[in-house]
Amino acid sequence: MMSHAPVFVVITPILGALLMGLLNPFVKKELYRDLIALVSLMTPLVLMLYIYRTDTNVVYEMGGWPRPYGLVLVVDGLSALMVLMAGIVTVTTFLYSLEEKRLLPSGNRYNFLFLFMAAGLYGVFMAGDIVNRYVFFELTIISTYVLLTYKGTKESLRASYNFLIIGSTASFFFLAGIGLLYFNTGFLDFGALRGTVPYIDQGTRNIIFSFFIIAIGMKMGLIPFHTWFSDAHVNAPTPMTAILAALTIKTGLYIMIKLFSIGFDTLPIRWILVFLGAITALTGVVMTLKYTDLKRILAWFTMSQMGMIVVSIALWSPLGIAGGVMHLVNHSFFIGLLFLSCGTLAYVHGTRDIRELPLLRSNILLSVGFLIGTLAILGIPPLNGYYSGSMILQASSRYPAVYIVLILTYLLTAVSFFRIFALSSGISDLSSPPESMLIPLVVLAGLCVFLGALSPLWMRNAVFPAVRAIQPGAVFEGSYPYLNIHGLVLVVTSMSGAFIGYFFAPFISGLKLEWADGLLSRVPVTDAIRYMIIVMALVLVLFTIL
Amino acid sequence: MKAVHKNILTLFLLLTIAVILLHGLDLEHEDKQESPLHMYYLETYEEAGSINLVESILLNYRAYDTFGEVMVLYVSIAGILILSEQKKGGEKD
Amino acid sequence: MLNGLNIALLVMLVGLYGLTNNTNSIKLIMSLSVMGSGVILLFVSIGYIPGAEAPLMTSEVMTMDPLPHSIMITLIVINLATTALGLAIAHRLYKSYGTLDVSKYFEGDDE
Amino acid sequence: MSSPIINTAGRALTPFILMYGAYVTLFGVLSPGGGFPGGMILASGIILIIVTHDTEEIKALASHTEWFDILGAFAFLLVGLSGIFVGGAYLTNLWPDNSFMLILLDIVVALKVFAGTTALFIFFFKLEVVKCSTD
Repeated sequence: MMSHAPVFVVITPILGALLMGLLNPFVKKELYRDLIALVSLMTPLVLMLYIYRTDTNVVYEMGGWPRPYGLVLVVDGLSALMVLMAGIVTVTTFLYSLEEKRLLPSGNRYNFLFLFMAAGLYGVFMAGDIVNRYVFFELTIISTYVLLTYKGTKESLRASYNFLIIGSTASFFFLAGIGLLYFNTGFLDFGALRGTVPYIDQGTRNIIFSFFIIAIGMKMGLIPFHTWFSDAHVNAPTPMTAILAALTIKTGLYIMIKLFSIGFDTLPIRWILVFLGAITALTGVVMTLKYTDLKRILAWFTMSQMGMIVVSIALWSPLGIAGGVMHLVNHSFFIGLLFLSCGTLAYVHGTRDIRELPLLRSNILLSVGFLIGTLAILGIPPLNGYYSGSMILQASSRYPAVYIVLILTYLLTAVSFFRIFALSSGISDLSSPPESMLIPLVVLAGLCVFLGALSPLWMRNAVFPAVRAIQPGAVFEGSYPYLNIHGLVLVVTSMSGAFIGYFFAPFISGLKLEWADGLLSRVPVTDAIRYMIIVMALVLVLFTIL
Repeated sequence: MKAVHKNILTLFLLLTIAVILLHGLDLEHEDKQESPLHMYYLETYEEAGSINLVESILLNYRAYDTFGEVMVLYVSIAGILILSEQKKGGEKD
Repeated sequence: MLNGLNIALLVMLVGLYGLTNNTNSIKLIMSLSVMGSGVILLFVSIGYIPGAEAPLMTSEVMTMDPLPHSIMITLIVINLATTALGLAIAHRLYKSYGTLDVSKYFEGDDE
Repeated sequence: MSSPIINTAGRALTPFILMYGAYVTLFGVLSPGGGFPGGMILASGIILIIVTHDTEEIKALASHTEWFDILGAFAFLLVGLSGIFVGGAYLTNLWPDNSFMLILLDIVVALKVFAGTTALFIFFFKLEVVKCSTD
């Protein structure tokens, strides 16, 4: 029976959700529904831990049809890591939402959609077929559209509508790319595509990728496709924000890694992604200086960090991939922690405006949690952001322009975070939020510290298998030391940024950045589609010239 | 930028894309790669249980896809019903 | 040159033009459907093999490639789901904002 | 909409539409058709009745259709799981006769699509008509 574990990872949440739906007319108590949801979110985590302990390379054939002809579930180093990450984040955010969903105008059937979204994420991470991945991504994203509207405000409806239009357009581009891929290779399975895509001639391959670039760029929130991003994050309920930032946008990154690994890793393509990623990293962090709404600031930070991860992976050296994958996992934990503590702060103090939030004079667990998240994002040594950040810096050190952009990003991140601390004021309130909100914070903060301290260990045992699943012949020269020159650069940069941010906060807080209005934020959906067209045209012209 | 100018720009860009796509891809039915999957489905259709190949792919070889699709349809319908049930009180906020 | 594959790409671009040129939220969803039709036409044309017959194993004649066709059934259903959800959200939006014009949704709301 | 002609035509046509839907569903294995088109045709029969007899009793069906919807999705999952119990993988044929599972899944999918589409239609049918200016 345990050989069927991979399929149960995907279907247990669906089974739980459907049971909940069937029992809905008969069971009136919310407690049972919460219990069903919790059990069916825990099960995939436990099953995946079991699979990971016994065998790290499982291919589960659906219906018994062999691999390129039928559909398979693949558990390799990378997908196992992603599923574990998704399991931890979904369980913790669900615990958090037990309290939060009572505040929503209509909290019923929240669990139900949440479970479908989790199942979709597992399906995306484990699918071995490109169309199957699309289908499960739609499952995730459609439940997200509905969950976004749960606050019932008109802004949340607007965010959901914009996300729907942009997301569907990107999905159509993705499908058209799949069609052209099938036209040219005759396969849809990733294993078979890996052998056939490199034989497509270069021009055709570039044009096919120009379709994919829009789809994955939209899913990751890269700069010209980011218009849904901050609006959706701000207007969603807090647990949904955490899931969006920690997991849903990672599916785009995961698809990008998969596309690179099957043979779209040629130079002009990768340089375009490095370029977009670098722009996103810098612009995202500059935009944080404009706002005073903590959730919106964190949303733009998420984008900036995603840009860094994209840069690191698109450099496509083993160290870059390892750093990117590791930062991806770390980022899920610390951004989840930051969003959840932001939500708890708003729950306790009733506002998200940093000028009225007593950030460091709140409940002790809450303040420490927020501080740990901050220090992790800045890459301060015992925390998890340090090690992966220094790996990203070393991987990019061969390209000075990229290196400078990343250093600037770290500097401005520190400036922006310490600006928040400097500006925060308000009446200190030590009242404790409910325990179901604090437990997730403690778990995620603990993971940040624990994974940070044990970085070399889990890099060797979890990240290297993931990199080998992407690049089968990847070789690392020795092991990467915990204390090194790039780590020192990172810490010094963050420290000086923190200094600048804390003492020059009054000057920075006057930043209006009016050029960004209507260009980067508050973009109507038609202009968002126009950006897609512009990027596609530019990319195609570039490919034609080269 | 005026709306008219934006539209002219968009139209121009779309024409560029169209020219590059049609010229660069140069799709013809004859260029299609012979798919091993197609041959496999032709040979094993008796195992899959239907003389209608689309049916046997939909519900046998790729039944997991259909499973996901049924769930997508269900979630969207449930979502629409949830949207219609939501209290109107939250709309002011 | 003038075959289903190329026309499908053009239909997709027509849908894109509709998505940028309209500001009515219902018309945007209709443009989305046009774009979806382009994708469907693309896949169905990919499955087409000149001189072949429909994929029913009743005779020994060569059949069309059935895989893109069955993928399209999946896509049509997902498309239906998304369109319906989009229309429901557009209806709620209209009731909240009192207008269908998407460019007006950002007015009077400072972030 | 209630004129005797429309009512009579709706009543007369619906049984045939439903029968055709059932035929398309059950013979999907042997001819073009299957669960999705079959379910859609079945739903169109019910929709015809709803449109022609615009009564409250029929609109009250909406809550039931949603329940059928879940039932369809759940049945698909169970058919998939039954593959594991007969010793194969998820979604393996559970009967030596190959087309058994196809027909079973066809019926399940038809039920699902029928209930889902009807629920969708009733939702949009119940919306009040609002006059809105075009842009």
